[in-house]
Amino acid sequence: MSPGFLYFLETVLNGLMTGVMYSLVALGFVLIFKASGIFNFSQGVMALFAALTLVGLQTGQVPFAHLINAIFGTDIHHFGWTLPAFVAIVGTLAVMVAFAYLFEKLVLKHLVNQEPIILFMATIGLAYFLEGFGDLMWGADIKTLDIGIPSGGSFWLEDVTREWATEGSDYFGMYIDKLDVVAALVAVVLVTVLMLFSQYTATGRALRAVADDHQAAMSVGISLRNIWVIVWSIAGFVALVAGIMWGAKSGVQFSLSLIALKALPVLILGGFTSIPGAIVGGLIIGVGEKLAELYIGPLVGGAIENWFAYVVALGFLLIRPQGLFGEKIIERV
Amino acid sequence: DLMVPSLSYRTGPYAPNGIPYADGFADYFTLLNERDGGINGVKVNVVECETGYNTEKGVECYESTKGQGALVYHPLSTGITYQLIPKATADGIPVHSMGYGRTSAADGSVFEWIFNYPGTYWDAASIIVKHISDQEGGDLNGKKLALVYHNSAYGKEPIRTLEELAKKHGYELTLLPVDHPGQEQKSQWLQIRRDRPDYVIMWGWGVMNQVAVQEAANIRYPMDHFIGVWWSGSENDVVPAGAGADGYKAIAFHAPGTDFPLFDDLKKHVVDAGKAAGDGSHVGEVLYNRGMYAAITVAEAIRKAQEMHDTKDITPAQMRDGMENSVIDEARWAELGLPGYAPTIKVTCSNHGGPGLGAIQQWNAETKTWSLVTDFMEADREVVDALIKEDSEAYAKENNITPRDCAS
Amino acid sequence: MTDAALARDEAETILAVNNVEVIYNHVILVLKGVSLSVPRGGIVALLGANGAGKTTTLKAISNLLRAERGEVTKGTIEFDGERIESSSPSDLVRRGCIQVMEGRHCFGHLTIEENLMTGAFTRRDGAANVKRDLDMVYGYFPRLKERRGSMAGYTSGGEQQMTAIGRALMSRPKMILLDEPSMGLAPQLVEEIFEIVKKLNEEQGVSILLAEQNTNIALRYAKYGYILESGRVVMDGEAKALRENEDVKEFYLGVGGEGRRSFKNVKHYKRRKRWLA
Amino acid sequence: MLYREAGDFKSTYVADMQTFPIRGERLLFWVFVAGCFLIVPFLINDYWEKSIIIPFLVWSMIAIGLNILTGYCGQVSLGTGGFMAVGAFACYKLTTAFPDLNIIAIIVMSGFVTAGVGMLFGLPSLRIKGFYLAVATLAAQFFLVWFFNKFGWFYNYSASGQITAPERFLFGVAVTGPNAPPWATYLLCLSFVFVFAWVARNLTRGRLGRSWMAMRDMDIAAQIMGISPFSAKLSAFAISSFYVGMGGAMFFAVYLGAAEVTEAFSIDKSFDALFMIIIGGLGSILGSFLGAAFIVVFPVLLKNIMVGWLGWSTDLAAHLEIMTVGGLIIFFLIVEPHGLAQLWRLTKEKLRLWPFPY
Amino acid sequence: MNRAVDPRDLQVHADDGIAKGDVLLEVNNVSLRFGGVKAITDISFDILKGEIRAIIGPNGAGKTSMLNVINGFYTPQEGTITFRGVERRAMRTTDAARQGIARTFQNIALFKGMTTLDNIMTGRITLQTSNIFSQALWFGPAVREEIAHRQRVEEIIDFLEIQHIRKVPVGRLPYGLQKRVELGRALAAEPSLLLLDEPMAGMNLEEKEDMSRFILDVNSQFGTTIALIEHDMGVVMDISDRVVVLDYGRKIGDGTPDEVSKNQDVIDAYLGVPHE
Ligand SMILES: Nc1ncnc2c1ncn2[C@@H]1O[C@H](COP(=O)(O)OP(=O)(O)OP(=O)(O)O)[C@@H](O)[C@H]1O
Ligand SMILES: Nc1ncnc2c1ncn2[C@@H]1O[C@H](COP(=O)(O)OP(=O)(O)OP(=O)(O)O)[C@@H](O)[C@H]1O
Ligand SMILES: [Mg+2]
Ligand SMILES: [Mg+2]
Repeated sequence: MSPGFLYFLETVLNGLMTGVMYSLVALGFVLIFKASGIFNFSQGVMALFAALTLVGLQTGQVPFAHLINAIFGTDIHHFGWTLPAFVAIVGTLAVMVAFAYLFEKLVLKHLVNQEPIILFMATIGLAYFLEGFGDLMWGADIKTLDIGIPSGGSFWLEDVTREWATEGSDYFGMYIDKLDVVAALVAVVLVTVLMLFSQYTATGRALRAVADDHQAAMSVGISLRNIWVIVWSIAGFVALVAGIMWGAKSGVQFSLSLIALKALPVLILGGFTSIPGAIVGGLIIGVGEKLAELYIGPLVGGAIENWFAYVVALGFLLIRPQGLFGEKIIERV
Repeated sequence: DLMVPSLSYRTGPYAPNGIPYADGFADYFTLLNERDGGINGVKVNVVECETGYNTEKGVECYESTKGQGALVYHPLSTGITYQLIPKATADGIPVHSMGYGRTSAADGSVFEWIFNYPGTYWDAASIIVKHISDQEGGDLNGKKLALVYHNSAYGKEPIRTLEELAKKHGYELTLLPVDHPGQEQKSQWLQIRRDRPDYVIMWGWGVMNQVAVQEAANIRYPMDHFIGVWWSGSENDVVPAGAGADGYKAIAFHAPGTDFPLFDDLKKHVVDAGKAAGDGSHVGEVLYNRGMYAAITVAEAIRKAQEMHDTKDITPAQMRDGMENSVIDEARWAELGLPGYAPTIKVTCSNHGGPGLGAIQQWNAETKTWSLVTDFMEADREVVDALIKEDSEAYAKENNITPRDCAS
Repeated sequence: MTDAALARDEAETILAVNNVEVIYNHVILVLKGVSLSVPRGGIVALLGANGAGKTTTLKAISNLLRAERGEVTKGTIEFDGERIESSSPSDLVRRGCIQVMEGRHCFGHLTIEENLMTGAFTRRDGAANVKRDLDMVYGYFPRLKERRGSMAGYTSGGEQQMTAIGRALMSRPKMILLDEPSMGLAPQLVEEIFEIVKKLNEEQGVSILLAEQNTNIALRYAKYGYILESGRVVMDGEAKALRENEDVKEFYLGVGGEGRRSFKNVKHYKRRKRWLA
Repeated sequence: MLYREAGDFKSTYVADMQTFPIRGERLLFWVFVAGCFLIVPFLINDYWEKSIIIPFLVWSMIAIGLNILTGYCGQVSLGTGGFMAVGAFACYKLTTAFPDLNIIAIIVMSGFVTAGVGMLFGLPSLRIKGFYLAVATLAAQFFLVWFFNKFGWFYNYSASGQITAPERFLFGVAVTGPNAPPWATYLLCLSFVFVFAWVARNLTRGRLGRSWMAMRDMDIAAQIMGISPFSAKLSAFAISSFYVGMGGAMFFAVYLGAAEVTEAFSIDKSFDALFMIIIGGLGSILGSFLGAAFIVVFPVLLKNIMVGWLGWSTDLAAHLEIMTVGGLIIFFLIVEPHGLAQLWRLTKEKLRLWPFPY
Repeated sequence: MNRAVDPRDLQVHADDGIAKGDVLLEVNNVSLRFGGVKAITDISFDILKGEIRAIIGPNGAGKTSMLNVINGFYTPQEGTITFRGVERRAMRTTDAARQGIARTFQNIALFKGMTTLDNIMTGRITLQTSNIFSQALWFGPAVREEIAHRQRVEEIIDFLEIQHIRKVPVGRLPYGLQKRVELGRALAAEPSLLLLDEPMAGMNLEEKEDMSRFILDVNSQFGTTIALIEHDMGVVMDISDRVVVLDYGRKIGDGTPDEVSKNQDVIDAYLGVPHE
């Protein structure tokens, strides 16, 4: 194979992997949208918050240390322990569930049956709040997240692919980040489980009913409160997974919350309501933007990935306005 | 009181960098106040204002503090600097964008109130190229250099200089922009992996740095051929990448670390006394030291102004004079408790850009320390000065400014 | 009343609404003290003009008001001997009281069958029983069986109405609050639905509270009726008695002294009479 | 009693179509406007101008624009930042290319340029709806910012891509540039906002406004009524962008004075504008003002209280500030999902009924 | 008051040059399918100018779909529609509205965020012509036009006796009033053909009587042709001139109310019992 073709393959492969990383974030959006028709703006901040909490628990940081020190004039920062990754993850999950419970109790409960844009706005309020809260709780400095996921390029793939190149070319093998591979595996498992859950269980059906019509769902005895706590907890879990993957890549810091923006084109391409859509959408966007950046980018000066992703999504939307796998928009009178 | 505003950012996407800087800035003045009772007996009042690296908030900070007798502004963001250049000029308050901001502000005859010593981005770019050339035995012909940069005003700064230098040295330059915030750089690094440039230069900030260092480590790019500007060379940028970051380089205009007598005073009078701005954990970090460096330039300019105008409570206009005549030579650095910390600073009427010297520092992942690996080097004045002149003349023309006569 | 009498009364009344007042949006007072009761195993009709507050009353009972920014500000509601003003709608369904909402409210993106299955959400008596009830509903509404795989959003108005009723039946309720079941249904089907209601009532002892505009048929099937005007009960009585009442005849049944009026000849004049005016 | 009306009887339709049907309220409004034009200019100082009032006015303009699109026509847009950039760059290019052109004309022309661009990016709305459209409009945001950042022509090939507003005069007084006196920039912005708020009010109460609202509330029914989605949606995009463009031009020329596209017109701007109209009230001109006030003024106020008065450290204050803003957004939504404007209306309604509770 | 425009002149569609009693609309062999569902199968019938034509049939028979075909919302796979002598199969709904077809909806489709007045005013949008600048500045033609149309709308409001809810957002109105507002909105367009989809569903007798009266008055006063879907046989029998009966997408009867109600197919499929 010619190196040019191998480079192309490499780009596609890496695009797919990047796409999976986007999907992890998009998945959180889909879950909440599917279950309540809410476009959860705070998904990115939730990922950040989860990652912060994970690192904080793992390294034994004292929450609100800054505030406590400021008020009481103390000087505490660490409990002096370090927790094993697994324990910290469980602890973080507990925090996310508690968070889901509180959010339902304090906010969502009061906003039943409101228009989608109002609920959207509430999640923006939440994003603000959580952003300040996360910083206050764990501090704004950058943290290293290490729960032992392998990362770095895979030698194995490099060795294997080097053989493929035509004799004499100085091709040195294909690159793939091990972290991405782990993320892809996790994503596949996650999507499969969530898809089965939503299609084949009574709770899954109830989720979809709630998204259609809050009031009618209540009238048949679906408890909005429970459904929402469940869904926001799951979304919190997905946010944690996304936070771990992205946090391992770039450290845990505020910017982590901005990955939500990369998930949005994935979301509309796959469809707001479709779990497999999140994956397929991610793959298409990932490949599309990488190819564009590498093959079109140099012609126009680069950094076109960001908007190109949206243009790809837009192109698909013009053909299918509800996204590839989204629920059909019912137009009837 | 001497009022010194500190436009800091302890929140938002760049907080991890803003915090140590602001701490260093504040702690130095706390030290002066605590140890010496201020500057020549007058206490310094540091008024911190949170900008979140956001232009509008920066303007608000400027407006709210300027009435209180602010002596000099360190905007700490390219965007805010550009806002303040016309405003502060009109208001008659000096702005010191130390190693950032508008490069051509180095031309003091056009930018009367704006300072960017001890060096500009164009200095930095040329010094980095010089270092590369040194490593390559002085010949860059046919070499490939890539610039990975934050796709914004800041990141675009070195391009013109690097292009000029490419003409001069005959290397080939590839430009790789990265969009804010820079979490996703796979394309850029795949391209680097394919093109195999001999050196990669980086103009990044915030999460972009961390990801770039991580990706470089992932593709096993030789880290000592990867050189960042001084805003891409702090602990924050390399620690997340762990061992992979070992050998990464960055330019600096002052030394890292706490290996100076001043830090003993600092520990005694500030940190241990519980008066530190932060929790003391950042002391000695690159950006902490940079904040401290900024504070020193302010303090020294104040001293100079006091001396020149024979008054203790100086005005912003007097402060400007003080800055314009600042000299911190090696002896003075030693006196300050920082022998060998940084090269001589000298500012003049026509040169607000200072000496334009820089050294290369390198990261040791094992000891988790930065250390200088070269001497302070001079920028390629020939190329840089011409560019500065061109740009400042354009600015003067656009804004109807008649350059001052600095000769007299 | 003696304790024994009280207890008996309680046993006989499945739903008691006492002097309920409802306010929307903190400012719009809609129900101004409504009281009514439904005997166990009875069919009670709630009649009244548009906007009288029938739907509001039903929603107050099933606790769906809060979702519309409405609030019960006064009065008590008892179901099956327990106060329910503060229990959640899902609680109520679990206890056996379910509402069929006015205007269908099907889940548009779910198929007809999935819609019906959501009705069984609160049930814990096993898939087999649910399946049996599903067949029962299909028995009642063969048209639904035909369209079982269609998305409810695309089905006709009448099909949606059947779905909504069928969905409520799937919860095996003790009591159904039916809001305008006849709306938009073909005459034949209206009769059928009321027959089904009657059958449920007789065979399974389900109590029914029925808000209905079609006074004629409602009073034929109900045993007792309340007439609501502007948020107040203005008249109540045995269905038979109501049917005989001159006012009811004139305004709700359309039979004047000389038999049924033709719609063609009704004079256009302000006839609206208010009992309380 | 402030809000006592003697029955709502109007003898002519003109009277019935008035913006403030109650006499007292009308009077109050005009007194307020007179105060803004005649008294405030004498009181205003640099801080109030640059930090509070100008941003508030400029953002009000932008919020009105977005409200036309989102609040009235129901098309959620997240491209506001990009459209502001179009206005700003149009303004910059026009001012530098035609040094003698009047600044008022320049701002209005920037609006027209943006209207054209807005229509172009509004085309997908004919097919895409709801949140899909909202996300799709981000394409405009990212593309436009990239575009202006990329091509040197737009920033006259300046070294870093920054644009700086040259000084321009109106009646001999500087209104842009660092030497403009606060009262002059204030009056310029105020006049613009006043006139165009009034225009927006006119547009929304007439045929065009009704066709937008019909599209918003039920697009299919609107079509069946004969309202063409093409002209309704695209006109909303055009007029909305017109406002946003003028806002962007003022944002750059009058408020900031210098801007760099990736920072000044980032996606945060798009979100801010959306917050404003939702918090203020969708489909309400008053709401646009209230929302702008909330998002612009409130954080400054909070900051001044926490840092200025209470003397808390800036980072603590910043964290608490953002938490408070977030918390308040939620709080207001729970109290009144239809925004501050609706809250205001309800308060008036209650006042009117007072002392009778219902 | 400025009365440059006489509201009477605005009655554009009512006089469509077709004499009373001639064919206004003709449906020819129309079939409509949704995937596997046959909503309408080969149906033909006509509507004469000035008559009240009822369409009845069991639920899901395809009545609403028929109206949707007539006003262009659905495009039938086969067959044509001839309206005012123009034959077509597909057409845009906006064009249908401009040619004078207005309708109400089975599931109320009012503009919920707007007041009654504004809702009815939207009915006149196709008749308004003032340009955007005079609207923006609210002067001259725009104001005059607004007032002229407003007068017409007020007449409709008076006619429907909904004066008291003029300024109420329709979302808060009870069902029956919403139906009436919807009728008002359709009337405001001054259509030559008015399609009513179950205008009396969910009303009590008294309200049905009112609604019947409105329909009859519209028909006789403005000469508006009306096609009406209704399940209340009493109403249908009393007010319609001719009735077409659908079942499972097929036509099973067509004729005067009397004829239809005696038709055995109709009784079996729809009425259940012979009516009256
Ligand atoms: N969400 C709401 N907000 C404000 N007012 C409301 C709301 N819902 C209903 N109302 C008002 O409450 C009154 C009673 O309404 P309700 O729907 O209970 O009447 P109804 O008897 O069911 O009438 P219909 O026969 O038309 O269904 C009406 O005047 C209506 O305007
Ligand atoms: N857009 C659509 N997609 C799929 N099926 C449809 C669609 N519109 C209508 N149908 C189907 O076509 C059939 C006829 O529907 P239609 O709404 O015309 O019935 P109808 O006669 O109006 O009944 P009703 O009296 O219950 O309103 C129904 O079975 C319905 O499910
Ligand atoms: Mg009702
Ligand atoms: Mg129908």
